[in-house]
Amino acid sequence: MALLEIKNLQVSFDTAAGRILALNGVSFSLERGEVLALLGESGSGKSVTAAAIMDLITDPPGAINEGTIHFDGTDILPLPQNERRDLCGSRIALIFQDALAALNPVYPVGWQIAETFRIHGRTPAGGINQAVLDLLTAVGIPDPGRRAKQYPHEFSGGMRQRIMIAMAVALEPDIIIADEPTTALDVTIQAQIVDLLDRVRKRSDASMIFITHDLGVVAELADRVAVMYAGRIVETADVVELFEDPRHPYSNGLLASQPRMDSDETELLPIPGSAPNPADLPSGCAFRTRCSRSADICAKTVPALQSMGPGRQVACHFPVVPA
Amino acid sequence: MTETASELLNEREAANGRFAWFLRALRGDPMAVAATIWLLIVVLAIVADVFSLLGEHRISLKARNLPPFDFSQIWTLWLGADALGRPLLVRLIQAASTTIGIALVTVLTSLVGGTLLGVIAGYFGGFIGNVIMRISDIILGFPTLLVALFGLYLFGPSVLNLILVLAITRMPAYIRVARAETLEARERLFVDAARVFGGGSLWILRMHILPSVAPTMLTLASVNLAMVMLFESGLSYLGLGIQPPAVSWGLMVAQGQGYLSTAWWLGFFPGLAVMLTTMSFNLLANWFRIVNDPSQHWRLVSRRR
Amino acid sequence: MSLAYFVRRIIFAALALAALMTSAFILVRLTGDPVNLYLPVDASDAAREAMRVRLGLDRSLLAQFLDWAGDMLRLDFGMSLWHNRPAMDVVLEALPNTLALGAIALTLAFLAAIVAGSIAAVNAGGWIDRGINVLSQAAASVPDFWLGLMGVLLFAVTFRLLPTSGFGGPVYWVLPIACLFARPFGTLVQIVRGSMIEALNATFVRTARAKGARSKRVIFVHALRNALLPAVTVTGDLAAQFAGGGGVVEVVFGFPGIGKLLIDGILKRDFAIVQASIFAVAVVIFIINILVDMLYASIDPRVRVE
Amino acid sequence: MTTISIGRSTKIGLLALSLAASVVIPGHAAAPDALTVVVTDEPKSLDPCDTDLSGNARVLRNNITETLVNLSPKDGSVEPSLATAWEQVDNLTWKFTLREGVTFHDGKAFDAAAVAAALKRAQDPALACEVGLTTLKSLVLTPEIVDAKTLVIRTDIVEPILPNKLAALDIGSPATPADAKSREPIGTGPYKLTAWRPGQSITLTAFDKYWSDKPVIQTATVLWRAESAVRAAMVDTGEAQIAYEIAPQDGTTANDHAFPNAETSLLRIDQEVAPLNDKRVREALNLAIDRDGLIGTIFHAQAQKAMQVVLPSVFGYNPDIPVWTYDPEKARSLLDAARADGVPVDTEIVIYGRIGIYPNSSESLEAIQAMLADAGFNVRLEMLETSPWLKKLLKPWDAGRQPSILQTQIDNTEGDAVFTLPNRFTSDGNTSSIADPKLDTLISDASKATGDERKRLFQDAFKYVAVDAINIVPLFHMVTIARVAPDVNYVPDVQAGNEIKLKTISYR
Repeated sequence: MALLEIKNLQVSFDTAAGRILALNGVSFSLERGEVLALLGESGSGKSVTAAAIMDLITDPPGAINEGTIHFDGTDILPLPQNERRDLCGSRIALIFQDALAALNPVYPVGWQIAETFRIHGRTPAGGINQAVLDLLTAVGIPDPGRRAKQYPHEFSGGMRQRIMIAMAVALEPDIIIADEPTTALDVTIQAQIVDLLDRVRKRSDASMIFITHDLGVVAELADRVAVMYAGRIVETADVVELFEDPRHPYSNGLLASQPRMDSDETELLPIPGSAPNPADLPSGCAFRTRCSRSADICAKTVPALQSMGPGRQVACHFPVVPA
Repeated sequence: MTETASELLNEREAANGRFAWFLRALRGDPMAVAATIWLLIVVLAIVADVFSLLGEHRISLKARNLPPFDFSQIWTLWLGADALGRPLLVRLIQAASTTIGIALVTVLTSLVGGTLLGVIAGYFGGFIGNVIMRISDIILGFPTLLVALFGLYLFGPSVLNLILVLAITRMPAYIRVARAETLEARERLFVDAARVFGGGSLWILRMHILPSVAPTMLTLASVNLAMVMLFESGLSYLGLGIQPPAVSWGLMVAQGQGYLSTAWWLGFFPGLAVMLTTMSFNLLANWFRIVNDPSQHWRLVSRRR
Repeated sequence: MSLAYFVRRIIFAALALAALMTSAFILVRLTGDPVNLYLPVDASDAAREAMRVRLGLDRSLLAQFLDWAGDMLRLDFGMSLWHNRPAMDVVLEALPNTLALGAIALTLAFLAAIVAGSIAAVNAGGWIDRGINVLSQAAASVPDFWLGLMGVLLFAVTFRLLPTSGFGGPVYWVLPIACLFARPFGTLVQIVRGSMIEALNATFVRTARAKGARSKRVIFVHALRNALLPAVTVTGDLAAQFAGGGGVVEVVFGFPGIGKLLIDGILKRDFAIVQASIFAVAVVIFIINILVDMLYASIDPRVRVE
Repeated sequence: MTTISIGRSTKIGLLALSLAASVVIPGHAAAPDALTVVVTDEPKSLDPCDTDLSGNARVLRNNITETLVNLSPKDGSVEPSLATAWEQVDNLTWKFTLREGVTFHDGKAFDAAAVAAALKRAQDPALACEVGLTTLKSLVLTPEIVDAKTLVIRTDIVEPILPNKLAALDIGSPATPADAKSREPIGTGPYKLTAWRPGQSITLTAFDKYWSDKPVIQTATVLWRAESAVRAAMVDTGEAQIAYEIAPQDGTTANDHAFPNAETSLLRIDQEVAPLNDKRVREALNLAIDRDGLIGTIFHAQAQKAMQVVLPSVFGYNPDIPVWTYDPEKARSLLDAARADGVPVDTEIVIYGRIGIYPNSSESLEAIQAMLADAGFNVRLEMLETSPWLKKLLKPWDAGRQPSILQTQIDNTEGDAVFTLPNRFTSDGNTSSIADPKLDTLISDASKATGDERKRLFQDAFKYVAVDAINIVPLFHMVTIARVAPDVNYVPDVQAGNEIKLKTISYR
């Protein structure tokens, strides 16, 4: 039994232009101790997936129409709101992309970390204050006694993300969901944060869903990858397999459009066109308008996610065949 | 999420035309619809009055303080008659053109003046900018009603003075906002780009600064329209605004005050008219703000609320 | 907010006050000669001239100004012609009434607006929200003097529950407070609702929810404090407006506050009263602004460093 | 923290609500010896020498301070008060015998010295007392103390009606400062001032050493409210027992008493400017106004159509001047005749009104404007606040001014035509829009004359103003309405405009 099992998740939003489907039948699972990367362009539904797990879809305008999310054997979607809240923060934690926006500007950071303990009524052995200081030390913030009393705007971007991480791992959750945690940071800081995340995860042996569009980070952290496009998962694979042998044309395109250290190819091949308008998706396979392999059938039927080897699924009528 | 919604919205707008979009957005806000209907009625009534379609209404001391809701009378008397026997409904309509006319001219004056001064202060800064801002601070730092009151005593109550005094007391708010918006716009990349390409100050102001300042200023103006109406009513009520025989809603309330216990309708209906009209302007301003803020658009069209 | 900041602020305020008082001096003297108002119609021209001389109105504007400026520096605002007493005494009698009236009305409006605005924001789009929206828009749009008159008609004349007007025990305060309450309440509800919706959609609120915080905590601990910031600013502006007296409302209820005093002072060309009240109002507004800044800084740590 | 504040605010809100609900005032049952009177304005000074303004006089006159003599409300004759007897010794000398056993509220004895001091004070130009500036104007009175109870007053010119004039002079205690106005009047009257809370109220309490009958009412409170409807309602709600200046539309109940207030409303014609310099045009103005239509609607039903500017009770009133009839046809033909003679009849004429000069003042002018327009006049109405209105009332006027008529009213509480005519209708009068040597002589002769000749000359002068010159559009002898609670025994008389005779009031 997987720790987290998502099946056929459908999430919609009402906008001025009509109802759009942000997630359209997303299914994947996460094993204990596993790091799963959700890979895709912005707007492909990665963050919505995280929001759905954390019960952060604002209704209205958003709504979860179908699907199940099994956590530790229980479908958590039908649970009363307060029970879901109890899971959040204690067993599933979320780290946001922009730590400045994600930290409350009017409270000291130490208070905000301590709040996690207070919300869940946990008092660690040495007391909450000591636990906060320990956490700050653990995520590499110098002089934690002084820094804990400071406000978010008094920290640098990297430091703020460290605080977010401290907050997320405070109760040693089973799953850490990191939603593009490094996107807003300088390149040099990015590596430190990825490193830190890896460290704290391993410390508590948590699972992690790592949402990103950065293939480099995926390669460094992930065990498995799920590639998303226009609200669907188009390919899941072991990280090594995906990098060596992408099957979906979109995964293939993603890899080809980024420089790689392990390849001699110097020419980059960008994917033509841009991400489709979610309110006005092409019929059939959403990727067909940008796909060199598309044929008539692609406009008629949506390709189902089909197993192609162990732990590997692809949704394409004409998958790339390994060379 | 919201960003994507706004992106596609712009495409839609381009496709369907702005007007159709407005109509659709209006449909999503029943209060805005009610406000629009009320304002349309008021405007139609004023137009009818301008073209003398309401008939002639002479002073008739016999019909003095005729009570309202006597539907056996001619329809103009359905809201009763005033202290000189003129149909209250017709008086209300005549007062509407004064009240709304003054509000519109005042807001337009302070909008144009305030935007210009604010943009100048923001774009050029320097000594002149400082002087403009300090003077606005002083005016703004003092209760608007008192400043207006003072001005009207100084220059005497007349329509022109009323407009000037209200426009000047409201102007600093526009100056402040326009300056802040200009400072922001000035720093934006495209202005730099324009500068690199050799655009003169005037060109930059006209092509880049003004268009980016305009939406905020218009929103401010729509809020102010309501505020100015309230101020005008208050001043006329105190006897400093519109003077008889001219008539405005505020003045009608003041005149009706003497009949509070004998003919309540004389003061009640004009006050109600002020409230409904002010409220309509406020509601439309609200709606206008949402229309101009793409992240709020779903409120206007969502079927489930 | 360092000491230097305060000193700078006080210096600027003093300069602004000096400019304000000077312009008030000049403007007040342009509003016309008080002599006709203070002498009976039948008084002879000689008597009129004698009064002008006695009041020093026959001298050049410059001479009058120098005298006046000297008095001003000694905080001497002169005698009120109408009240026949030192103007500042009269003003200081009226000021507490106005401040109490404004403070009560504004505090009630602020608190009620936070409750109503938060409820509306949490239920954004629902019928409760719509109800609060209509109510607050109506409150923000109602002319206060009209509300006062209708209140008198209804509660004093018809039902005889409250006194018609005047000044005295708590019952005399109910209607004026209710009238002054309406507009700030309506305005603040709109603002609280807007900033609350914004705060509820802010990422830090999502963080709080992701941490497992339940709705109450999210709303009251995380969103509300952030949403208060604009409401505090606007309340400060409103307080400054109220410091000048509930203007029209004070007139409607014959409430002996600074607004009525100033309006009467202008009507009666009572220069000393006008100047003393303007001075008092300006000082009060200055203090209110400082208080609002301090309050703001206590709510928003980001302001403190600047 | 914020959670708590919400809870607290809800509580405060509930508290305020319950407060509003619970503090329902159970009627304002007044004590049997307490009375509340509501007037329009707060008194200005309460100095005994400032009793020309009704606001001051109502509180002071015959309540706190008293005068040497009173005028009878019935016929205007002079009655003793603080003086028991008086005689004219010669043309320029009067002798007054003062009442014995009268003391001021501060314990000082009332004597000739006190009267002399009050007289001196009233005439001191530096104090600019209202009494000195109006009633005692252009008259120099020199007091001479014969003994404590005998005072001789010498005049610089012949003053046949000195006692009438002295009815306006309130006598304050010698302790009243001689060089400044007082806010704490000390008199000999039945009441002493106990409190003046500025902006709120004035309280009087009975003076236990009063020289005459002790009043029933022990405590009287004077309040002021600007609105007629509010004042009227206050009597109904029991907040007050007597309310003055009730507007005609409010004054229709059994509790409302109308009394003539010595005021005559009129429009003053600026007859020096064309087309108003043509007598036919001025006559047309008078004929175009439907006075009957205004009575009982905008003006009170008990107002009397006026033909001159004083009431019948005033010495010098001319009963033989006809009241103008309403004849718009004739007005139109007069205008046509004038137009034919080249008079610029179609020039715009301004009506200057004064806001609140009497109840419904702007409505009355709106109605009159419509009537004049119907008769073919080109009239515009301009309502003014008191200060700018005074500029139009008082000379000097602009030479190039527009033709205008001015809303005003003239009061005469002193009972003699000399208080009305000179300043308003002579060449050098500062509110006179007529400069006619013949009228000047007439008025000047009348002022000096006595007895029947004085009466005849004044009657001629009134006739000349109204009929020969047509300088005015007389409107109405006005009434004031007072609302009196049904359980209060008080019928306002002709002097109620200036005096609240508290000592005559009792509960039924």
